[in-house]
Amino acid sequence: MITFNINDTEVQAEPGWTVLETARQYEIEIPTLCYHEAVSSSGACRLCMVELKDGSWSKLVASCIYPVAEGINVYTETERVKNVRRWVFEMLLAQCPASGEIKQLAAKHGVESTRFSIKDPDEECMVCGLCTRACEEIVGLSAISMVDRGVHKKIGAPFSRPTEVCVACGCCVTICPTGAMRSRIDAVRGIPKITLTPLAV
Amino acid sequence: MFNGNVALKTEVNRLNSHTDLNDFRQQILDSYDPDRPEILVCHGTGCIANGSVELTQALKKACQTMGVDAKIMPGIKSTGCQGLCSKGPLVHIKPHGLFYQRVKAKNAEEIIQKTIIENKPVKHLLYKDPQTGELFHKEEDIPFYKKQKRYVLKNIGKIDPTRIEDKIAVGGYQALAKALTTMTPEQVVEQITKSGLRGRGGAGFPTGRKWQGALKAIEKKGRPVYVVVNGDEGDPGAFMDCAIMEGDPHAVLEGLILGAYALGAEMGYLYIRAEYPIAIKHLQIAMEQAKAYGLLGENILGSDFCFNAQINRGAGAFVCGESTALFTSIEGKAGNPRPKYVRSVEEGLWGRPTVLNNVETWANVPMIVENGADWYANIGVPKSTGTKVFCLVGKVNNVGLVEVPMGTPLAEIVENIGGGLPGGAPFKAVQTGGPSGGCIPYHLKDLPVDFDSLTKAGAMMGSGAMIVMDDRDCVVDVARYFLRFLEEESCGKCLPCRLGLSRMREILDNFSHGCGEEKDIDDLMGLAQAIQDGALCALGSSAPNPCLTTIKFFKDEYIAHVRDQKCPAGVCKDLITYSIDPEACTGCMSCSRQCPQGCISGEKKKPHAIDESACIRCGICMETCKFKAVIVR
Amino acid sequence: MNDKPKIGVFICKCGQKIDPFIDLSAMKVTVSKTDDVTCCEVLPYPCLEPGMTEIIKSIKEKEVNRLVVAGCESRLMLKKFEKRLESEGLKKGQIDVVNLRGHVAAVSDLSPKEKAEKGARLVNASIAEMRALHPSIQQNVHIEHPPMILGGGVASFTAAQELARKGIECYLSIPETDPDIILQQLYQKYLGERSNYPRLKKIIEDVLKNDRVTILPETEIVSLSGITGDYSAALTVPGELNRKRYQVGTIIACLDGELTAPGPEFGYDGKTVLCQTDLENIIYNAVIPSGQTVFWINDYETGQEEYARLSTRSAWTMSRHILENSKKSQVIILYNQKMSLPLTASERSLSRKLGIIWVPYDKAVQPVIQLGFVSFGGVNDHLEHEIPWDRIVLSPIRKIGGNSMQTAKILGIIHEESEFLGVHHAKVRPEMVGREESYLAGSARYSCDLNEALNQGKQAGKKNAEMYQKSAENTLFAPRVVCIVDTTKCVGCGQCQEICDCGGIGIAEGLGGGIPRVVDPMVCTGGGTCAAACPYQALTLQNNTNDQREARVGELAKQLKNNEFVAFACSWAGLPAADNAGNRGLNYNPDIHIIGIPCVGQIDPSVMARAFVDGAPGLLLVGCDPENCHHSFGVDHAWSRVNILKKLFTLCGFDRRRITMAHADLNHPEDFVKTVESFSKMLKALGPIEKTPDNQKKLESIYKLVKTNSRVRLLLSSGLRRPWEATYRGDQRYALEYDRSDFMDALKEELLKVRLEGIFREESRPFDLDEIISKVVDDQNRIINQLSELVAEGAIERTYKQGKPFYLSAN
Amino acid sequence: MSDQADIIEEIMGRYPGKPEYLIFLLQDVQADCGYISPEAMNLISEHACVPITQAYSVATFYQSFRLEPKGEHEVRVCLGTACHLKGGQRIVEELERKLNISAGDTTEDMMFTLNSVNCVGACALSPVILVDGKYETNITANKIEKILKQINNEHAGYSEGGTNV
Repeated sequence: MITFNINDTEVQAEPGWTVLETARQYEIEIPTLCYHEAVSSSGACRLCMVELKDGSWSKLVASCIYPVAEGINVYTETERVKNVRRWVFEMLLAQCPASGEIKQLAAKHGVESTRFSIKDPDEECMVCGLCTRACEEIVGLSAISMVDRGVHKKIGAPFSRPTEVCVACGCCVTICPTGAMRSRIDAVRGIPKITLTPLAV
Repeated sequence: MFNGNVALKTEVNRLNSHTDLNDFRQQILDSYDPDRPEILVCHGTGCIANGSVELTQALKKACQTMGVDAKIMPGIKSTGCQGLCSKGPLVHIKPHGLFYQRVKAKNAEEIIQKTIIENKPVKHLLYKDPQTGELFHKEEDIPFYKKQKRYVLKNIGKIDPTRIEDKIAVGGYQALAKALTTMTPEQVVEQITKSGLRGRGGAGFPTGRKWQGALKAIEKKGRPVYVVVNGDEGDPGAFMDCAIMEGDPHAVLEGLILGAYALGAEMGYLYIRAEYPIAIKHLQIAMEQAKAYGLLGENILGSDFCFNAQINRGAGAFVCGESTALFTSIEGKAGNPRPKYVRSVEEGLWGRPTVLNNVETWANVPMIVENGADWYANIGVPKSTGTKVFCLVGKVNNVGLVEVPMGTPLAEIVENIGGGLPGGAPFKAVQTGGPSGGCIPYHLKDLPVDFDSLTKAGAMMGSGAMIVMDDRDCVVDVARYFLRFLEEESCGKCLPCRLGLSRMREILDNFSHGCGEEKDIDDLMGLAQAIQDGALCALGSSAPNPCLTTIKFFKDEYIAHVRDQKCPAGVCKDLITYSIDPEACTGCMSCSRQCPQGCISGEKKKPHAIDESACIRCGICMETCKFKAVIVR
Repeated sequence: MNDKPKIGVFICKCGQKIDPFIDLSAMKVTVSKTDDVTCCEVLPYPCLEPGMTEIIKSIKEKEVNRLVVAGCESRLMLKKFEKRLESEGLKKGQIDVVNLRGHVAAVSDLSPKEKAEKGARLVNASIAEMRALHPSIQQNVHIEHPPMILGGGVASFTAAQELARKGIECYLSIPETDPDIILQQLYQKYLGERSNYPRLKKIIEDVLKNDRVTILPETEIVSLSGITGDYSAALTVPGELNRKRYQVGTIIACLDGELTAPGPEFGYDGKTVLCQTDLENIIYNAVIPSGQTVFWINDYETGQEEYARLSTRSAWTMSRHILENSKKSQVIILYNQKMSLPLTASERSLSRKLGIIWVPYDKAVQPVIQLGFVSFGGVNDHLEHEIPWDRIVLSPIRKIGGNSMQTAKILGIIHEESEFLGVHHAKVRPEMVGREESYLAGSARYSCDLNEALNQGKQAGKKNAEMYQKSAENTLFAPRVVCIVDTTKCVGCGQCQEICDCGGIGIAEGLGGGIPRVVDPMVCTGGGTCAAACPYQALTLQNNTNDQREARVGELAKQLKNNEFVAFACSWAGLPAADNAGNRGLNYNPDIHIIGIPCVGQIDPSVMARAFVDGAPGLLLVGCDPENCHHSFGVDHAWSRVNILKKLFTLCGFDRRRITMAHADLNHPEDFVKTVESFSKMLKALGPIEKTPDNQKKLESIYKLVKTNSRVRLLLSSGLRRPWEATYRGDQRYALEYDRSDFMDALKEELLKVRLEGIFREESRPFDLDEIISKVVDDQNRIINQLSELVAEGAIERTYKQGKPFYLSAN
Repeated sequence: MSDQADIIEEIMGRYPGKPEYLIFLLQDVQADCGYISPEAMNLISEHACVPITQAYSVATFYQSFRLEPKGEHEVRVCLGTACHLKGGQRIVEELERKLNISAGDTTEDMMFTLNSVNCVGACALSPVILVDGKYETNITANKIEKILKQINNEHAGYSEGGTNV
């Protein structure tokens, strides 16, 4: 049994739990986007950042991957945390303006507008990689993956053509936190054949 | 198993003990004839680019054709970077100790004739002081070298890096032999700890502490443990690791083997940037030779200590300089960093305890083991011991490799060793630590250069690039440059880095396009804060540094950009205009011929004029004009 | 193991996503009352470590051996629970996840109370299924016999080589064993590959002298029986009768395609207008012709444009050979502008050095070959250009080779008649397939260059070797859900084998009917339409039996009120669509109660009928679009079954629309919503089925009929769509004739019979004809016929009073 | 493509079929074939026992891999700090104008490929460009002109014959 504090309230956890899991067990809310219970967490979106304090020393960590430790003091709503959150949301709003899901979450945390210019008004994807993790860990395939790097990073099938590997199970669509996979899956599984078939419906 | 694998020329017999090594060394030394001349041609990247390969061939040819007497037939060696790159190709002649610079293939016969045969110096090839105009014969007299303390670079430029015999002759692998015969692994670690050596890769983490941490982890998790050389020197403007690997590969290798001995590692990896083919080649050769002599591989020096190493070529990703990214890259995946909540000494390569050090750090290890921790601790300043190699580049006379004790004042490096700026102007700022470092303005010129002082000043040691800037360099542009660089190099895993950097750059773009507002500067700093806090790896969290330091020290210049739409340095295209000074212009037409827009008008022998509206500010006219008639405002 | 079911139910709050919408405490109360529920908890997140710890506690303390989690998408979460809890003794199949969030919480504006009730119904249904579960563990497969490589394609050699390298002995059935002859003939199958011949020759020789490889004289397979690990293959020498049997573990089929000359429409004469195959034969075996050779890459015109690049490559290698070896030749290569040249930079500069001239032509105009000239449209100027030629060289026509199709059929690896075998790709999760149904390599799948063919062989060998290693380590397992045959029930009618899309069903041994069938667990993908089709119910799906389904749907139906109905959604289209609708918070009619199933094709008609028996007013089946069914024809089969129920409904005077098929796509939840809306609207209009004893009797007789009456079931399954048959009895295109055929009469008779039996079962008193007629309203003669049949069967007795016949139950 | 195939076959012989050698394999193919074709990537990923997606994401992650054939001559412009300060960016723009392609692309006739690289460690001689691996130092507009002309002259010989390549 490990005992530590979240927002000055004492919580208990088992070794191997993450800070986020413990927080959720105690129904303390921490926003997440690239996190899903079904797959391993990657700590990419940085929305789940929390502040660890120890006297004057303090640092920010991603709660979805930070393992619990005896006696740490975790704070989920400090200024530094909020600062990161606010900027991440603003950047997301500018990056994925088409995603209603992100708009909702941002609004929920008091970010309604962004000061950045919008590059592609139809963009939804935030390249969190949930879909690729789902494909690999849940389906046991690897039909899609991260392509390219840095600002150009995107999700896709090799050589951006439909791939034989994909079984069109739709896990990527279901797990996608921004709804971006909806418009992408046909590029992966191939447009479904709708030739007129004898079956009378 | 790698490309360009190198076969050993002659069959050699393994060295099975310290005495074997010493005997062998003695043989080599005896075989040297002290008064047989030797011509050492610098084969650093810079000098090669300047044609030192052709030069070497020319010298060889000259020796044959000019019938040099067999007794004084010079041995011609290609060495690693001799340091003073801006004056390359460099040639060093023993035993005369003469130092020639800017030597071209055409000078070969002259050198052979004058120096080798007639034993006289070739005047016009000697180094001439730009200020005083005095001639220097010997390397050690030249201020550039005189003021340095060369320990790591000691052998570079003196030995042929492709011949292990040279290295052994100058005392290579003595430290290893000493450790294997007289020291326990723990003692080695202890020595390193006592020496106060700190990682030369940037953050300056105490190497000893790292190794001890690894030992603890090994107790917990057991072996295997890995030792890794970080040779992915991505910082633009830094090539000291390159020079070390090219010029003295055995130093790195010996350091690595010592580390392996200290930690009981059986496998080591050298991760080297693909842009350094020569370094890779030389290290391969070094490893082949070390293996052949029984200094690497099974039962090293007859002991029961076995260690193997392999070279991993980087594939062009700056982020792979970051430890966890480097590990994933060695594992054959895309170099995305992992969160570092478990330290890599505990969970590194393949989740095993791993010690990763930078090339220069490894190169320091042998001399510590050989000369003892105390000797080393006396060099430099208490908290930062030893020396540091810097790459002095940018607007400075003596561009090249510089090694000074820690704590040397900045001015000393730039003005005395670097020989000041062209035209003798004071420097505007020095950018240290590459993209993750910061700018140090002139008024801090007496800042002692060591880890802590630099960090205090908001810059950082980084791998040790020092870019000197003058008043023609715009800090906004520099900040922009580094941000663009990191934006391209960001792995794109975490949001703050992937999106934040390009957003910061956007704001700076606006500045340089003259469409920024003063409040943007505050946004910039807020965003920078968020990135520092939020980013997943060191690349991201240190990325805002250049921007932040420049804002800190040159806020007025930023203000100038946003408030009065001016670029004081005359760099930001949209804020400048080119014009031709009718007085100075001779009407030679060369600029109008070169202008890609054809927007320079005027007939022969008459002053020309630039059509503002059509000018794209490419600056070619300014570049071509021999009469400095093109002015920028 | 797990004799007495102890079921643990864990309900997820899912942060703010479920808790406020559903009155979980109320739900907990209801569920806890259900039998066999040993514990029922509401947790913040059962799926996270803290939750898992709770679950494990319940397993340890309360000996829970069945788990129902009410949370979100089972498609995503199930695997995590299985992974985490396997070590805790919950073997796969004992966990079920009900999508409370996506199917209840998010999709309607019911009150939390009502939603709690709906949730409870779904959970109870799942509990009922769990209760009926008899967990069966995954089969461990062993391979004793060596693998066999047949088909005679070049890939055979790399496959054999790879196997030998991995230390596995194998049979190699190959018609020609002289390397030189093989290479001599190779140009008819793979063009412009001379540079690879030395390598291939080495491989061949290596294989031939390898003592791990046994070369077989017989080269033609005539029959195959048994299952993975224990096949018995009968081979003959072509043209001879006596066959020889070999016991083999696995089979690798290496089949080469054929290259043939194009028809006269391109002026092919084999002399001056040649095919690339002819030219290659000439230039390498005879003399290099001088003069102007014009290659026309005419694959676009022969309708094989996907192979234009291949033809271009071979044209390039030949032109190289020509110009490097003869001074007196020129080469022009004429290609369709649609194609980008498959040449590397170095090749381009080489071709420049050699002076090969590449000429693209206007895609809008087909080049014309005239005597001595070929004319074509210019790409830029659209002007007619003309090139003189001494010989024209055309691309070959590529098609599947000689008896490849036959071989493939025997091996059960072919899916539809087509010009190539194609790459069959079972569109299911890898954990659902033991292995690709058979290793198939070579250009008979689709035309490819020699190297790829060889590589395919290598990969086949590799995969095969892996299986042998696993089997040696005892770690070769069949998928969790596969079909198993009850050989005591199976009469060997072969229906299942004919409709199986994965070629997973074979004959135990020997040939022909009457012999019990076996399912190859390593090939079966658990589509399960075979189980639903078996007239004698000899096939069942492991951990997924009819009884479980009936229990679930029955339990659900029992709890339904007024217009609420049951829907089966297949896990490839219907279920994802529903899940995504939930994710996006789309609202639809809450009457629907969704049950997820792997494929609608595995729903036995009895399961459908059961829903109505237990009081459901309607049943909806949501599957894939017919073209995109992941189990090939599952949807079509489901359609046929739904259809027979519709017919029976009409016969019994129910509205046939109560049971309906629908198609969905995972990416279009909004369409799914429309489906639900209109179906529930229709049901509302119809209202529930009146709960009269008569109606109940009718429904029960329908249920009894489709479940037990093997004549009807046989008729039904014999009408199902066959994977590789163009026409079949139940073909929807001939639905009308089908309805008019004897099939309908049979249906009527059997229905009547069942209902008559019903009457006599109820009361053991004698009935006279009129009373019987009044009970079952039907045609008098038919009734009399059926009665006398029953008498003949001895089910009832006929007695006469005053010459009037009376009927009563025999016992 | 067949004749690439035996090169690749040979390369695969150099390394054991383990995921950790994926990058080695890609590098060698890149070096020997000039680029990594889809076919090559298939073979490699199968040899290294990784899904093609991983091979693809690795190949796109690192800068040194190309997925399209390279031009016959590669011009790489150094954009290290020193070169930047001495106007490296202008050199890129100049080349882009001259070849009329943007950095990273290849000319229509497959003659030139223009790339920018980070630092080639010849900062003393900035600005620097590499033409087919050969250093050209202290670059100016005129020098660029000369270099390109020289290369084009080499090719003058066989651009006749109406070849469309």
